[in-house]
Amino acid sequence: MRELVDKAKTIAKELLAKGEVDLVMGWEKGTFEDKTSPLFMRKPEDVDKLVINEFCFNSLAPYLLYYKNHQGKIALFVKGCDSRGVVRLIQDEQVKRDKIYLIGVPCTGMMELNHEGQLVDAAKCRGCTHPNPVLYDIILGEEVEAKSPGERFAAVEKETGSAREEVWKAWARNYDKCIRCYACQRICPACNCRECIFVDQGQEWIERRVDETENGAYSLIRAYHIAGRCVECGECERVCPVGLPIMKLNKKIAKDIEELFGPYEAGVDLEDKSPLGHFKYDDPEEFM
Amino acid sequence: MSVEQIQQAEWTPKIVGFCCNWCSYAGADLAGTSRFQYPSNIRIIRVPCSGRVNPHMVIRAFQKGADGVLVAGCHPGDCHYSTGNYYARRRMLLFKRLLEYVGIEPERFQVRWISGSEGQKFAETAQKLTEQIKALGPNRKLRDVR
Amino acid sequence: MAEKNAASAVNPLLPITCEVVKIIDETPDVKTFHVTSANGKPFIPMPGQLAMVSLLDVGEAMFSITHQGENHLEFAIKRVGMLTDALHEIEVGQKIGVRGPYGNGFLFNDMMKGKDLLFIGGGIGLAPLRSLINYTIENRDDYGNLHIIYGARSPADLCFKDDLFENWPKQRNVQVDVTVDKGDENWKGNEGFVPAFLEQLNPSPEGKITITCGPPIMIKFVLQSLAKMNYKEENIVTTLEMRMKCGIGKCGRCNIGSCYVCLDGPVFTLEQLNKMPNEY
Amino acid sequence: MKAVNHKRLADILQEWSKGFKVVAPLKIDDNIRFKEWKEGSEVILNENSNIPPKEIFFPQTEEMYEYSIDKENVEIKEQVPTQEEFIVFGISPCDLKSLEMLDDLFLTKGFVDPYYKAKRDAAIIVAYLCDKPCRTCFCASMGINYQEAKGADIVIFKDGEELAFAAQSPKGEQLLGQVSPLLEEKELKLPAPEEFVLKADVEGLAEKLASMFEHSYWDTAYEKCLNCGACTYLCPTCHCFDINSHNRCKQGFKTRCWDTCMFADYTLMAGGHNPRPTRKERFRNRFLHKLQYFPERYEKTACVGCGRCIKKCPVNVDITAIIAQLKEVDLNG
Repeated sequence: MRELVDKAKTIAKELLAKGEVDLVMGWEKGTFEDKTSPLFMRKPEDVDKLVINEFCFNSLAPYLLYYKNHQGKIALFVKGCDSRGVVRLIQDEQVKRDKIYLIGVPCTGMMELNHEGQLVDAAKCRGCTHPNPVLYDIILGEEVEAKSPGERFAAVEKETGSAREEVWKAWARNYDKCIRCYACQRICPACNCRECIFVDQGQEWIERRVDETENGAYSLIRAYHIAGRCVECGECERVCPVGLPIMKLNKKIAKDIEELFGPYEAGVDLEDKSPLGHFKYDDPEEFM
Repeated sequence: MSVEQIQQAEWTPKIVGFCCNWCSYAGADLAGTSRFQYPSNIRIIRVPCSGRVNPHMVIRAFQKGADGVLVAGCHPGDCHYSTGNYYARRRMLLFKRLLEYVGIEPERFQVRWISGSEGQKFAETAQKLTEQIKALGPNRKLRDVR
Repeated sequence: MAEKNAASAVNPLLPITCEVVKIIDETPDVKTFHVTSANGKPFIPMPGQLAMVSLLDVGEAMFSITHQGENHLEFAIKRVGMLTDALHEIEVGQKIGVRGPYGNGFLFNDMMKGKDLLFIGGGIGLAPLRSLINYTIENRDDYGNLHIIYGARSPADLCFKDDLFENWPKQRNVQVDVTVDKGDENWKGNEGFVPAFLEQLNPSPEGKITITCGPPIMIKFVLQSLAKMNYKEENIVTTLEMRMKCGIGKCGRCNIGSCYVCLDGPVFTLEQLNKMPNEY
Repeated sequence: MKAVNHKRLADILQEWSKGFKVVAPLKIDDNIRFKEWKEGSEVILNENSNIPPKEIFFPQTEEMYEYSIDKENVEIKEQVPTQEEFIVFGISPCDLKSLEMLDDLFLTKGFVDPYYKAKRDAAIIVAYLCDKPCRTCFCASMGINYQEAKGADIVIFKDGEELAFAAQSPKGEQLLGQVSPLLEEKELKLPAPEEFVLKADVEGLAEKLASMFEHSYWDTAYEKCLNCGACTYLCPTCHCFDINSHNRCKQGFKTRCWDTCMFADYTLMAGGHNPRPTRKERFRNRFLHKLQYFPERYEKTACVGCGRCIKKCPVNVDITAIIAQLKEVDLNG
């Protein structure tokens, strides 16, 4: 991916110089070589800091929510999963398509340091089905092959078979770890409610107490709130400071949606209807 | 005997039933007026439509001490608002699978279509649900134990 | 063990159980609550100090103590949120929790002793001023003339009508001027906003300390008017409000710069405020 | 010097746990958390715990008092903050330093927090000197020598296979006495100190920041921050809390829970006014609090350089980079 950076810089500089957009979102080098941080470019000279590499984890789509009332046009770099996030935001009418300019980055997969300090394929990219942006105005390079699309639901499949009590114990153990920092919610392109029932207090849906019951309710309901909207980018799991397997729940729901209501991937097609936003008369009724 | 044991001995299940105003609630009513016997373990909360039932309400019920939750609505095609229960059907299906996935017994959360004329069915459902949950014992998962 | 008990006896986060002994309807959305504990007053506050009032099952919030009687404290509370809504529903005899007193109060230094005092209040902003007005009336000889300028949106919204029209004007060397934004058919007094009214009255800044409290927008324009009338910023005193949880300078949220409003405030001179970050 | 092979650490903890509750950084799945040590628990030293040890003294959720209400009366039952002596094992020098800041906050300025005090007074501190700094560490820049632990009752460090124990207080002597049969006398020394990857220079920064509140630096610096609470919850010196009631009919209890200045409702008042309405004000407050307000109030920078926020920030907001940028800002520009 690194070879794309020169072209990316040229495009970003041109967009800013011509005044076609007044803000370009990209990435800059972070604290270490294997870290990047979102970069907001407003002047052509800001573009010099831009990097594109296998550490550009952050989806820039959620930032669009902060610029809903922005006057001008905003350009942003999107990998495959990021572009799906943008599609979701457009579908939810959070941003207007004509107010954004998408620069597509065909993504060869992210890399991260494992515990032994070796660079390995990032966990969040496992089972990625759309390494190429699904929506863009310009694309930086040749489209790439998905590495392991067949493993989309690998995280869920492993689970089946254990006894119910064991399964619950494992989840309860996870709920015990959650500190409710809401990083998973903040980073999520599907979480676009203007007021979040979890973060904005003053309502009684959830208490601030951190314990098994409140954390359990938080995890389940957050997963459910993004049912049919989750673009499976895996950012929530990546940013979790205590390493909870958040994507397991999201993947489980995505898998069930496929099984019950037919093939569906969120944020792939602008025309798609959300699986929980419509119905068929002959939907299954397995709970009867 | 510990508090837990006392609770165990005297325990009868608490079941929260979210009943659609237009059918299941009327069905429950009919069960009452027709003198069909059904266990008093079920506490009914009237909702305008099964589509009104937010999964968070189900979780909330479990948190606050329910041992089982029933969502009852009109038969597909009979919704007072024409399509509410179709949406509910999708929602509850997914949610039920999610609860099962994290290890909550599927019997604890059930969805049924009960019309206003099905007093008998309501009584039977309540009866069966109570028996199933009695067999499972008190719910501790997601429960607010404080 | 004795030491541990002593420590818990002064747990500053624990409320004292108090009883509401009287409720006065001031305006459609303001009520005054008279509160007393088993031993009379739960504590003896200084004018301008704050207390945490809690309905235990609803929540807890900071209010200024508007007056202290022989055996009770008074809180004038406007209905704005969840807790105050619930407080407006309670009846006499209700038990509530009170802890305090917190904050510096108006008399944090001797700047007011022997001076003439000009009070400028708007709406519920009279509540904290009232504690000081009553204090200076009780200690009449320590202070010069009192001039109270007060405004509210309408005649119905005037708080403490008994004080404004009966008790205070009767006192020696006390002048009370009241205005409303918009009068009704029975209103014979002044009409107009407080800042304009203030400029019209044009009290001389000579030897005066001004104490002002009210909605932020009123304060903003009152301060402009005062500046026009040559009042010095070190002689202007105001009170601030912030969201508070602990009241004892630990929970963090009421900071303005390195000041904690619950400890170092809520009373500041304009001189102090101008040195603080504008984040309140 | 008293020493024991590091493989026999469990024996020492076992011995201590007969008389005391021992809290140590334990491996729980992929996490390291300070939890009660039990036989078989795996202790991880020389790596920052995921959640700082402030949670021992100031837990994320802490019950303050119970209440019950009826028409006639309100009953308030304090959750008496008393605590038996207990051992905090394996706290690192930076985290130890953070307790000084929490002490200042909770124990001074007119009010003493009884919940914190009870636990703080009861704690016997056994500090572990890091073998070497991690790459996100910058404690040296915050004036901390990672090879000493002032205020600890016992200090431990590792030399090769051996763990060296040194008592620094009578309490520590006593504790070491308890395990003396397990300890041998050995000649051990600290490894040579290593260089840090990250550095930060806070010299004179608080004074500079005092005039930077309105500076245009803040207009763009905040943009990447998502306002989650990860940095503050993971920070060993962050101490803000919220007080909530947990109510069930007419009885319940009050808890205090960690809160963070990153959330919008933190300063939101009942009337709807919010002094810090956007991400910018909240971001600014976090850094000014650490680097200016806290030093002004307590004469210490509220950062110990543990690097947890750098490690875990979802968008790599790096406090050392921010400090460097702040130092570079031209006040006249």
